[in-house]
Amino acid sequence: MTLQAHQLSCIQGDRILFEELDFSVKAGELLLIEGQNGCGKTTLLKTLATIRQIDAGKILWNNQSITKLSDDYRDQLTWLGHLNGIKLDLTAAENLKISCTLNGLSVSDLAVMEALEEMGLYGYEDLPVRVLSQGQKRRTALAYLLLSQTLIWILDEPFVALDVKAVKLLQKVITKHVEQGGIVILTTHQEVGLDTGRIQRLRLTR
Amino acid sequence: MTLQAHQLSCIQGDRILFEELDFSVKAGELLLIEGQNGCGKTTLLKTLATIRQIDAGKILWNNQSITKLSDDYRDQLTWLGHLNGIKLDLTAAENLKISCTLNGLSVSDLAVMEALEEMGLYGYEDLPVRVLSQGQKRRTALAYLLLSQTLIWILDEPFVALDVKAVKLLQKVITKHVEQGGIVILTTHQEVGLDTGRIQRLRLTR
Amino acid sequence: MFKTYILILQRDLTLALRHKTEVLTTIFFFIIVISLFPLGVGIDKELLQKIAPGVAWIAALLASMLALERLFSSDYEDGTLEQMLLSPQPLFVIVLAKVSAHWLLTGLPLVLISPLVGLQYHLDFDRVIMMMLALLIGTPILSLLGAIGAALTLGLRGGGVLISLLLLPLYIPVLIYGAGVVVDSALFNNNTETYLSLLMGFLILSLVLSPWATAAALRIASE
Amino acid sequence: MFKTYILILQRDLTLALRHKTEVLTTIFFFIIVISLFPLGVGIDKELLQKIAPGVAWIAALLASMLALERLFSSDYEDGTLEQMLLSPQPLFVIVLAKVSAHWLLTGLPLVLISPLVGLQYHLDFDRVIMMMLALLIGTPILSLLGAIGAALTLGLRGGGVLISLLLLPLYIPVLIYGAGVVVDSALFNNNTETYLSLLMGFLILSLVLSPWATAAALRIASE
Amino acid sequence: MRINWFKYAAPANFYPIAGALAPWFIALAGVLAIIGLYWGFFQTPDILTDQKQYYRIIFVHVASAWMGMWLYAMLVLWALIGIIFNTRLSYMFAAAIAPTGAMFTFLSLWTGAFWGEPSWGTWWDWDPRMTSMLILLFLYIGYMALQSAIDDPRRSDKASSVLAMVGLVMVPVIYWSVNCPNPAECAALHQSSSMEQIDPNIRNAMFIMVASFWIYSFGVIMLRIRNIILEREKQTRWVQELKECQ
Ligand code: HEM
Ligand SMILES: Nc1ncnc2c1ncn2[C@@H]1O[C@H](COP(=O)(O)OP(=O)(O)OP(=O)(O)O)[C@@H](O)[C@H]1O
Ligand SMILES: Nc1ncnc2c1ncn2[C@@H]1O[C@H](COP(=O)(O)OP(=O)(O)OP(=O)(O)O)[C@@H](O)[C@H]1O
Ligand SMILES: [Mg+2]
Ligand SMILES: [Mg+2]
Repeated sequence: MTLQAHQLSCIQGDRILFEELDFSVKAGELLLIEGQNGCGKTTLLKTLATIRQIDAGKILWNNQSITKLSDDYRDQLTWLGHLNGIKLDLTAAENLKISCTLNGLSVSDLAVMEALEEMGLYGYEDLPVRVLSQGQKRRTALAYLLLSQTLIWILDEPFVALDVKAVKLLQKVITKHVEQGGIVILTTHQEVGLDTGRIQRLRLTR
Repeated sequence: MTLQAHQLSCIQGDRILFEELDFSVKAGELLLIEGQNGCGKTTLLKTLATIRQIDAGKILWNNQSITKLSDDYRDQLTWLGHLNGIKLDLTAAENLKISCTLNGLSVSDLAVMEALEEMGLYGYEDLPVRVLSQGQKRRTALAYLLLSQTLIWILDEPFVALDVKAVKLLQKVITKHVEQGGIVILTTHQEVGLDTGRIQRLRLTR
Repeated sequence: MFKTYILILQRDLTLALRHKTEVLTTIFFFIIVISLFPLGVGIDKELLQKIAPGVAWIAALLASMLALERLFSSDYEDGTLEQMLLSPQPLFVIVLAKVSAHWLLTGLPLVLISPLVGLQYHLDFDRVIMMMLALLIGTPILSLLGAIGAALTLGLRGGGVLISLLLLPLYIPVLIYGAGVVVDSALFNNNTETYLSLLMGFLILSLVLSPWATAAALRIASE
Repeated sequence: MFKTYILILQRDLTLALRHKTEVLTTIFFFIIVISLFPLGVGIDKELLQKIAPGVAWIAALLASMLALERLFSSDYEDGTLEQMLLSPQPLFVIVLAKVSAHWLLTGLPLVLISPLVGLQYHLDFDRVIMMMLALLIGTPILSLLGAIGAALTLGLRGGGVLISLLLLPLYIPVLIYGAGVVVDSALFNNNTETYLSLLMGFLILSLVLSPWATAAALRIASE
Repeated sequence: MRINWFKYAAPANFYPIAGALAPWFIALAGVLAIIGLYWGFFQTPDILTDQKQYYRIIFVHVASAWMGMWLYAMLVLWALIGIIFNTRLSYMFAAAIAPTGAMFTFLSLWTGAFWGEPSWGTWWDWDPRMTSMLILLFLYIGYMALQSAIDDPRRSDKASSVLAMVGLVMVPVIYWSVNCPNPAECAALHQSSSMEQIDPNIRNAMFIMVASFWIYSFGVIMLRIRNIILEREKQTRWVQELKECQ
């Protein structure tokens, strides 16, 4: 259960963001990607999530190329980007339900409600997400993490827009996933104390 | 030079966000609005910026109602919301230039370039903003603050998406504006040490 | 797989019904375009009868196309498309579900409203029936082909007009035979069956090919 | 004030020219719609001559409308509209600049391309000139009225279709007189001047009223 | 000797070859065009007296109509190869063919119109052959519009190739529906090309023109590919070391 990058390079336009990057993350590890604005963190995450094509080098999952594995690799993924990936015209509950079914999870209405409540959205489940505050929208997207059963989580600045309480909660969720043998790859500009022993830090420099 | 709120209430849908709020900010002061996700910070800022109508109560600028002052009040404002207010298909330089002219400032190309360089966008001025990273987009929007000559700045979570260096820079810019007798009203969830003596904190509670 | 189909279909219908205007406006667009013609062209009865099938089809074609722009772009903008692409469900099922929703929301209402054309353009009962039948078979083709165009232009500025540029030439066979059915039925040539089976053939062809092409285009667009 | 006008006009033109396709697609949309009609309606020469003015106007109307949707919505989505509303510049100047850009990018090209209709629909030289003249006066009205619709539907889902619903009825007078000019010039009734001065009147009326109405609608939409 | 063709599929290797060949192609095309036009205009009989001399437009008209159609086929072929083998050069070929194809298609419509004016008394009619040529022009334009609307070359290559694939399936359908608006009648009334009955003298002149157009297309496409290569590979070392870029 290892995700490895071999001599990975990313090019945007005519700018080389990084070249010949090597790293490997094992099950039960957290990879924190750091770096200045514009150093290529989002680009790296998108490449790892197969949303973007690989420019040069290889990404291996259990020693097999992820481009070859294709759907078999994607099935293991949960991706959360800058965009929340929720429909503004649906309610939080509907959104969560749809995410689950799309990912092949059968969840009861009760489980959905519990997840939303845990995320502090009690009383807001039945409003269209459009009217929720920035932080509440983010929480709706994050609620899926509570139900997700995939191994690899790729999270791009998940703490943005969250208040102190929500940040703590998310830290707990991430820590728990790592300790249960999951893999988490994330970026953040905030100092977040993730109190699990197995943090790898990867610093991208220009 | 005082911005005052008198018995201000905000109602969204059938939810009362806050009621009978009173505060006043004088020139040379910073008002930091705090509170959980969804407590109404953005709503309050939008009301202060006249982007949203007042539900109940009054907002006074130098003892005159801002609804009456209308354009005279708006001329003093700089607003920066969750949205960056920049065109993705234009370059950073073009965007900044347009913001300035729209606000009645005549700026030279040199001044524009300097502002962008100060914001760490050297070498990126001539790319369409669309391809910039999240943080670089935010920096483009913030560069306007360096040139703005208005008195009141209303900033909704300005530190979001910025890296450590940019956060420090922005803190300096804000501090300077306050010390020169400006008014800054902002929200943030991050702990930011704004080292100016005149900080007022307003905590919205539900 | 079937569950995913139902889920997405349901989702898109819910979204549309939450803004009823959207469904209604397609219908009204159709009605208005049809009603404008006599104003621009003159109200000669014979003339109107002659141009009725063509006008009805072109109005249907444009109405269906207008709603196409949002088919994937709203999912693209809020990031739900990324999530769909990463989901373990086969993409063409998702595409098919979205196309079905598009047809139920734009194609079907047009079929049901089309007798109005008959009234406004002095068509007799038989021709109205033929027109409804032709629209019933033809409009799904519009939605299916349209999905390819929508996927190809995803996230491009000026996508709306670009779609029409890509799609209108592809719609031509549907237009020719769709209008042909009605004209033919008036001439008592009794070739209507040939026309209808040709349309049917197009429908099957596009049903087989379009979801794959659309899925491929979506993958390309999101990269 | 004039500086703001130039600035916004320049900005919108730059944006459009950065994606040249957008301008070209409006033109091609017009051409394609015009070319579709004979396929649906039949290629009888007299018939085509009769419907030509109507078809040209309806195509122009639709082409201008399609591009309208993005008039304010792109500014709305990225927050630049908020900034414009808060700027000390009078809003109607900004609106007027945006409308001018819209006309330069959609209306004017249609006027220039319209002789093609003459070719395809067998119109004689005089009628083509009349048509161009009518379009030259009429298309700015479409842009001006269109701006009101675009502002009113700002940020609403399905705005594209909703716009057409609001606007098409308003466009009717332009359509009737615009097509009327051409038809009339063929009949040698010599009422063409009356028609043209009526169109001119509309143009002045909408030039005076529309920027204000649009500005008001924008304020409402952004609240 | 065995030639490793795949070696030339790399833009860096193709670039100099294209540069070397293009001028020759264009020069040859020019010579052939002069011969063809001279033959066509002065060495052919004035047989079609009822059409006066206008019929000589045929040498440009028909040749360019054929080129328009053939080049579309070439475009689709290269797009197909691109999708199957994922070679960058094939996409570039497809992209480079489109403007030339559109140009010839337009030329045939334009010359046709100039022919129609004196002989039919109309610039344009809705004859199936003309209509399908017009639609072909729209397809070319759609392809080019899509290509230029997408900034990322990788995406634009693939997206426009998917469009070309769709065209591959749809073009026969469109062509047929335009030619047979009434399917029942069409079965009986088969329209055939009149090339066999034409005077061999005229035919030969026409063939020279066709050859000239083909060679011209090759030359122009090579030049265009060179531009595309430069544009796309401008950050690579070999481009920066090129003489003409320094
Ligand atoms: C607007 C005017 C015209 C247009 C757009 C037009 C278009 C075309 C096209 C697209 C073709 C190629 C079709 C094919 O090879 O199957 C063609 C071929 C040809 N055209 Fe025209 N044409 C026009 C006027 C004329 C006129 C006035 C004549 C002569 C009376 C003419 C005679 C021919 C001939 C002889 C061919 C060769 C066709 C064959 O191989 O059978 N065209 N034209
Ligand atoms: N076409 C292009 N030409 C030049 N540079 C480009 C192009 N497209 C993207 N870039 C650059 O690539 C980088 C993309 O960075 P990315 O979004 O991955 O940054 P990030 O590390 O996530 O930054 P942030 O912390 O701001 O989110 C940016 O520096 C951007 O300027
Ligand atoms: N129509 C409505 N019905 C009920 N509640 C509503 C409605 N519209 C908005 N709200 C609520 O109003 C609040 C708006 O809050 P606002 O966006 O001002 O929060 P905020 O303090 O900026 O939060 P954040 O820190 O997440 O940005 C949210 O709690 C939202 O749920
Ligand atoms: Mg990022
Ligand atoms: Mg907020």
